[in-house]
Amino acid sequence: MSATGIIQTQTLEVSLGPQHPSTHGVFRMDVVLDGEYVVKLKPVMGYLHRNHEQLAEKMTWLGSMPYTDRLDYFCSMTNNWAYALAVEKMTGLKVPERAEYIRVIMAELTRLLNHSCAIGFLLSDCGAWFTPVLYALREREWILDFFETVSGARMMCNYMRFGGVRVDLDDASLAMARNIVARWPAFLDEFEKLMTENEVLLARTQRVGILSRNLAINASVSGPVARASGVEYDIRKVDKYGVYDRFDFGVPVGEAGDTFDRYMIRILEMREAVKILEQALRDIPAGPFIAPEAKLRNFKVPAGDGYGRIEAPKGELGFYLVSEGGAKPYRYHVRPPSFINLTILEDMCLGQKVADTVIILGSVDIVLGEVDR
Amino acid sequence: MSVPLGYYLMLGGVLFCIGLCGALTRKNAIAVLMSIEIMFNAAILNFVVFWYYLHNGALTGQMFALFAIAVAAAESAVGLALVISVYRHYRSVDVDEMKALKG
Amino acid sequence: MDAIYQLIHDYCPTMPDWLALALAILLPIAIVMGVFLTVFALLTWVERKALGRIQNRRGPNRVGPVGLFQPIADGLKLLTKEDIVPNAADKVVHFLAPVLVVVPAFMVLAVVPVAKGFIAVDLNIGVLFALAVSTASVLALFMAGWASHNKFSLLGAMRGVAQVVSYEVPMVLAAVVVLMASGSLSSVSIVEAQRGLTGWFVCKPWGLVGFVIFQLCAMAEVARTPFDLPEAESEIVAGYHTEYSGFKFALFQMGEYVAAITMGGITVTMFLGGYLGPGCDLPKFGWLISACWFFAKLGIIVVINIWARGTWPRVRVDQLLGFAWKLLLPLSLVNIVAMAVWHFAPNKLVGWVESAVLLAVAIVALVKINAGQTFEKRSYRFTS
Amino acid sequence: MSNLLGKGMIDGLVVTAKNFVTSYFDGNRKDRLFTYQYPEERMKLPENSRTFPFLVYDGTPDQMRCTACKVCETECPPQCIYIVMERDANGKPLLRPRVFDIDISVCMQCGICAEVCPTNAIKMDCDFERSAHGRFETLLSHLPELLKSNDYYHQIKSAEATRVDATRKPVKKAAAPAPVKPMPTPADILTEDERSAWQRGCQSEIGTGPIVWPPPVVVKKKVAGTNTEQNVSAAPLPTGTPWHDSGIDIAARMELAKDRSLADKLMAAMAQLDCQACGYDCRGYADALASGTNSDFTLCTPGEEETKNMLEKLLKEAGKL
Amino acid sequence: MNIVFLTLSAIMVLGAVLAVTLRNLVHCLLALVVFFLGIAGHFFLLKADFLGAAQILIYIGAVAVLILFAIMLTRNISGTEGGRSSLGGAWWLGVGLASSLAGMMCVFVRRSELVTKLPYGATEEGVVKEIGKLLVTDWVVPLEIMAVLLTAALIGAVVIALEEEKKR
Repeated sequence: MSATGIIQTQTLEVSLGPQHPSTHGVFRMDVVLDGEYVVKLKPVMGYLHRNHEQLAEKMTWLGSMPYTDRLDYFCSMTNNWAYALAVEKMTGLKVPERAEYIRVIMAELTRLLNHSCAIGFLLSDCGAWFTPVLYALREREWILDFFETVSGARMMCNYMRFGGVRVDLDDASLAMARNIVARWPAFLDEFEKLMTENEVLLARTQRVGILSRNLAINASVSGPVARASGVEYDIRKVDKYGVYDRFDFGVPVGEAGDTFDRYMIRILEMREAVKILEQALRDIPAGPFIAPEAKLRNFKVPAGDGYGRIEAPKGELGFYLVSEGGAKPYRYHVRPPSFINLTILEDMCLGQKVADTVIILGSVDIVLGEVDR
Repeated sequence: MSVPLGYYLMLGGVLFCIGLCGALTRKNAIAVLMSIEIMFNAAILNFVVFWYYLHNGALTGQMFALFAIAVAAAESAVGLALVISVYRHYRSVDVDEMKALKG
Repeated sequence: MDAIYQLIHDYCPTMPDWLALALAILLPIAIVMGVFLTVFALLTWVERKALGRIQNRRGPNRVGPVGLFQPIADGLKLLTKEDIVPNAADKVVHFLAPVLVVVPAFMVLAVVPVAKGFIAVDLNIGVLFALAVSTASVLALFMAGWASHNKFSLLGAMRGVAQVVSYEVPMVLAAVVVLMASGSLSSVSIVEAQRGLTGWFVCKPWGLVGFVIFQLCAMAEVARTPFDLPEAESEIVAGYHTEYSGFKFALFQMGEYVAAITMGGITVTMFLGGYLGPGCDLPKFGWLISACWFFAKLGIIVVINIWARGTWPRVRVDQLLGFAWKLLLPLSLVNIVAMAVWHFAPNKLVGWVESAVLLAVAIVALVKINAGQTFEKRSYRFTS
Repeated sequence: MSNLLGKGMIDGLVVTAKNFVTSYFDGNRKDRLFTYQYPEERMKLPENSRTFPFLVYDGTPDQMRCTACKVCETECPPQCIYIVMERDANGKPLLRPRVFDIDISVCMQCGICAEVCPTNAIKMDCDFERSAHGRFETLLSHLPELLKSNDYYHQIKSAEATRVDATRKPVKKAAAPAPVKPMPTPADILTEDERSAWQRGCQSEIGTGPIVWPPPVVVKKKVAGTNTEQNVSAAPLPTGTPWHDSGIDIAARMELAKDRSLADKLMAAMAQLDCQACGYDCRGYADALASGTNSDFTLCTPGEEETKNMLEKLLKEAGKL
Repeated sequence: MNIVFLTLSAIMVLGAVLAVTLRNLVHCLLALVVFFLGIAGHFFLLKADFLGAAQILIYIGAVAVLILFAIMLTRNISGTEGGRSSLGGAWWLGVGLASSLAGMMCVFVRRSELVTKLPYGATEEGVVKEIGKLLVTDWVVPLEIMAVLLTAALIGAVVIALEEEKKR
């Protein structure tokens, strides 16, 4: 009760706590509510901290490759690639053509998988009873089976090595990949028909959680969240790493920067990813799948530091590595997109309702493995 | 329906008195309002009883009870609004404390 | 009830009077409870199977032939689960809330005519009684939320009460139209008034609009998607029944599902011509056919509920309330006027056209007025 | 909000209805209802799929490929492998593990051990039903449980197994020791020349079959019909690297290389496994040590203490250290 | 029907007493709801169906929730700050007065000749249609006045409760 004695609706201090059905993992938001409106929101992280970067300093360069799968456990292939890219940049290893194409195929399949599930979870936060998620999971099963056929594990692939990939793509798995890519446009049309024009969804997501363009740039937000606010920044186009410059694909950019834009940007990015995959699967060359001079054991990286980054489905995923020339890295740091995209969560949620904070968190699409490392 | 009229009247009377007792003894304004509600209902019960036993030709008894219910509901709404504004002023609904006849 | 009382007297005159009366009261109650509890169990099974099939999975198929014993398994599980009561909770109120949720749901069943001549209590204020009792569930919602002494359930309770109260008004007004048409409150006479080929009220323009409004309000009353705000999992955990477990939680579920069935029953009685259908007047098995008609129509309503639950996302609180007060309420008022126009029109056709036009104009006008938040079609540019 | 009952929502209903109805017609196609009813209907795992590692043996469990070179133990990221080499009574390493534990509650199934193993001894299994009641003792799988035959390996991963068999060069290993009883050392039963003949004799058997210990004593053979004895003459001393056989113990190897160059002596001290734990093969490492390009003499992990001390002694004698 | 009458009124009286004496206001309210149900039961007994339904609709549906909101907003549920008794200053005066009044009432009722009056002639069906007609024919003036009263009460309640909301 404030001093003036008028009815001061007590602000309600609620913690959308670590154990909450829609925080995509162990993540807590301390929300101060005035009725239904959010007055203050403090994200609390660290529940899933596994000391990844300190561990890497005790292991050989190859030893921490399987641990990169556990960073963003939705997209293990792109994590591997980012780490391999960083090390290759420092050692100057030349990656053969076929390996580059395989890497692009794996990365784009991961992008499809991640975006479809991200939208699915966003919609189940909106209340659609898991129907969109399960449509997305049905397609994801096929991609995971492909990953298992190739790399041996569905989600923890540990597939890429410094200088290439661990196992080659034989014809059977290539055919399987082509079949997956062929199914995908039909799934996207069905998904859009189910959800995109749904008025309830439009009412729930349009003009909710608006992220302005310069706030996105200042907070170094990257990935679909930034592109939805009008920041045309896609590392595949900027760095042209791998063989991305050989494929023609567009990068969708939105203007309003609200939750609906983030939802649409992910759908359009999936359509672009399908285009890239078709081109990559069409003209994948023969040849070695790993650099012949790549040593497996006793692999030493010349002294110095390096920063390799790729356009992971969630944003710019970078690895900053410092080596003393030994078999173990001196310093190993990951630049996770989810963590940095989370910093602006409060600015998007102020003034919105409780129901909206959950959707905004869903639209930012974070994975706690990457946030807490 | 072999219940004589007297039973109903006594029932109404007892209920009215319980309501009165509550209104007089309770400290909390809302409890007082609740007791007044009880008194209202006791009266409305009598309306219907008299209609049923004495004049159940015309429906005037029921109509009157209907209007009485409506008035009672309106009254409780205004009463509670008053209690809330008083609460905001005194920060308590203790009947005894509301002594100062401030404007 | 009186019919059964006579029935008992004819068959066994030797039975003492008070026993016969008691039997006459208890028998219909037993039948209604029995029938509708099995329908409830069946409904949970149908819902899980249908949602499963919508989502490309099979739904329960482990317990019993096609998963048919799943409701029994759920019941047993919930029975054996430990019943945790938070120590800060207000014990008495915490215990009473689930009871108060289930009671109105079953009481409304008393006035739903299941088949020709099969109605538990033929009150001559049938529908009014049903609507009055269904408002009592508001109290139960609040008690549950308030007694669990936890922020989430309090939020859920506040939302639930706001939603139920604000959707009651359009619902009652939508029912008024039917009462005007059938001239009496008793549900049996409402059903009888819908005889004839296009006799069902839903076939009339104002009947259709009334049906849509009533169905939406019934979904909101029972908190089913897209209005399942009170126990919106994603936002406030499980709303007012967060702190309930074991059999109390089962009671809540039962209350919710049975309320969905009874609301469906009332919608069928009022708009889809209860047990009417070709063949329901046959002397021999007329009542059986009419029962089938009733449950068939009830099935349609329930399927629509499940279908909507599997597809649509949830509406936000302010949109939910805005939708009720700014759109449904005026529309139901106009609906009453349309009914009057239809009633006093010189002949059927003119009445039909007039009310249809009036309603169409009203809907378009209301939609325009409320189109506060227009959805712009977003276009996206592609950088090369 | 206002036109809530617009087209979008009806489309949504149509999609779910279509899914609902078609799920009854083509329900058994796996791309529609994709759940496998697990216990009854098992999913055929693709060949490459990997779960926990297992040790491969050819023929009988005794001839396991693992030479306890500990490379997988050092390379394993979560360090869940524990190996103790088996030694005979007088401490000679038998290049086979006495203890080989894998803690599958720690193992994260990354497959690096199978990748780095020089002797293709450890491969990734695809049996995932390994749940156990205890958390500690039952999830620690010991040597006997880990051993699986090569044809089991062919059965689960035929393509990979055949590829491995084609590239694998057989590695000589001491056979399983007979029940332990005091064994005569060569010194006390053979005269000087008999011992050299023995060494030449067993060298001639290199590569033909398992070496039997104690070695057969070379005896003078009676030529049929005459009473003269004839020494079984052994093949001339190969000039190459007679000691390059991990079955011979270090003393014997040093013996063989005693009048050779420093590099040869250093090589004789190695564990003769070419396991590349040191980053080279035995020849390369010895040359590197001899030429001074690599001064770290502790890289020969399979050799363990004895190789390290010997290398240190040799380098000290040669003044390199 | 005696048993039904006796049980119903026993429940009702119990509800009323509890509503008055309980300390926790929410429990008070529950007792009040039981009391309202009792009243509705009696209306049904006296063949005033429409009134019974109206009673349930208005009192249990609306007034009870209203009181609950009021309790919630004034935040002191237990009704007694710091455990002091929930009874006002001169509580014994109130009780004495009420009980003497009740006693006198019972005596007068017993003495008057109405006590043995028995109901005659059950009323015909279709009460509801009858009420409807009456409302718009004979009782149309009270109906309009009631409408005005209710709107006034509505606006008044809103104005009073939120009076200072705007100033904030």
